[in-house]
Amino acid sequence: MGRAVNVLYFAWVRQKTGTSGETVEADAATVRALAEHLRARGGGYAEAFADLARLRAAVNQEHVPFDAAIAADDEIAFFPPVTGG
Amino acid sequence: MGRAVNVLYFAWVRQKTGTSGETVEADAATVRALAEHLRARGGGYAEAFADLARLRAAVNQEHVPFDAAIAADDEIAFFPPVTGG
Amino acid sequence: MSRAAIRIGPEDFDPAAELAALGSAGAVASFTGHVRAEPGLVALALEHYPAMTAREIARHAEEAQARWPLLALRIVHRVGRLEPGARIVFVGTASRHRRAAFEACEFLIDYLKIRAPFWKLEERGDGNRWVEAKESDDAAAQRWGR
Amino acid sequence: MSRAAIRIGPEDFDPAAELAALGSAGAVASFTGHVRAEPGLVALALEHYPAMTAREIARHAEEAQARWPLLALRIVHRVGRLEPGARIVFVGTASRHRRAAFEACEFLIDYLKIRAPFWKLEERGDGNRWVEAKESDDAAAQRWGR
Repeated sequence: MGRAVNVLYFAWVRQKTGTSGETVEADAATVRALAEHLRARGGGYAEAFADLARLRAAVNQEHVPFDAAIAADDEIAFFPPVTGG
Repeated sequence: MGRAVNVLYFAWVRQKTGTSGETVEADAATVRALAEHLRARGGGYAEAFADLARLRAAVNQEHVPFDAAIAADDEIAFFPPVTGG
Repeated sequence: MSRAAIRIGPEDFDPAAELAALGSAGAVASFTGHVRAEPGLVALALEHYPAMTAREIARHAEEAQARWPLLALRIVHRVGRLEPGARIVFVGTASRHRRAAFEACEFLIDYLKIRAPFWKLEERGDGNRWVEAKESDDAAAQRWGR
Repeated sequence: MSRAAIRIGPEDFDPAAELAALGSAGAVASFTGHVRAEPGLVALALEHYPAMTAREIARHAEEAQARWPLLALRIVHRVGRLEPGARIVFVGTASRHRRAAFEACEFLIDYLKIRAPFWKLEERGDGNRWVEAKESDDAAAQRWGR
């Protein structure tokens, strides 16, 4: 069984996935594993997650490295480096 | 013959001399000599100029040391150290 | 703890009202940012991560209040589509001492302009382009020892 | 050379109008100072040396314009009798870059608060007293390498 997490996308990541957020069921223990799961969907997801070096992630609104662990019901966000206001 | 200079007083120096400004004829080649001339008048002037270390001076709106030379028609100001606005 | 007011949203703001709300206790420093006019720039669209901006900005406001003796602080940041010249951000700080007011104001605007989870899409005559993060900003952020 | 506006006099001012006059080209930093409330203080009477303040403030405004890429700057300083809470000084600077705006603003307010030829008479319940110059101010002034 996978775990259900809430995934958010911002900026060009959102444009490529075509959605600002969704609930994802995946057997992923880390942010990286979740990103790879999403990339494997192909299409815009493959483009969005093609190069993780271009992405940043947050778990429950805190910046984290891609090796960070994730748990059910976490809010996981993927976005380009922030550019500030 | 003395030279006529325009003398201005500010803050407590003005209060002690009792005037904000006056034309002074004095045989004074420096700011210090002028201050000593004024002190010699006695009364409030003696009080105002009792301790030159407590005073600052400007000639033609520029801060100067007491050894600065003065010339006829100069504007010479005596005041306590500025406290800013 | 001093008074802090934080607003993030598409609405414009009135710098005069913000300044007035900072009181008259001594020193009030403020920063108002506008969208800079640049050749070909039609508008800037600001996107943010609302839950994260709310949390991070509140945390930085608390840090500013801990580091400097502030009497009040106000932060306003707009999001959405903004044309050149439009107000985009306001940071105001009040203290009894001017250095504290200035430093806290700069600390907060540096955070907002560099590290806050905002993304900017430039709308240009020849298409749209996401603004990329700048190296030079890191130096400014490091000033605050983070 | 950028636009500079300087006013020294007893009249109150409107920070909103001052801010607005600084334009919307990017970064606007401002400082508004008020007479601080202190126990027993009834009012502050500010005296100045008008010819010298005019000359020195203009010179410092020019220096700020030479040191930082400013688009506009505004200085207002009141003199005369002011009660606690009253506005006493405004410095506003506009630049395309926030650091320049902040530094120029701090440079000018440091000059005004420390070196400008103003003298303050404190009116207290038990009499009047001239404020003495402070040592600590010298350190702030030295920051600007003068």
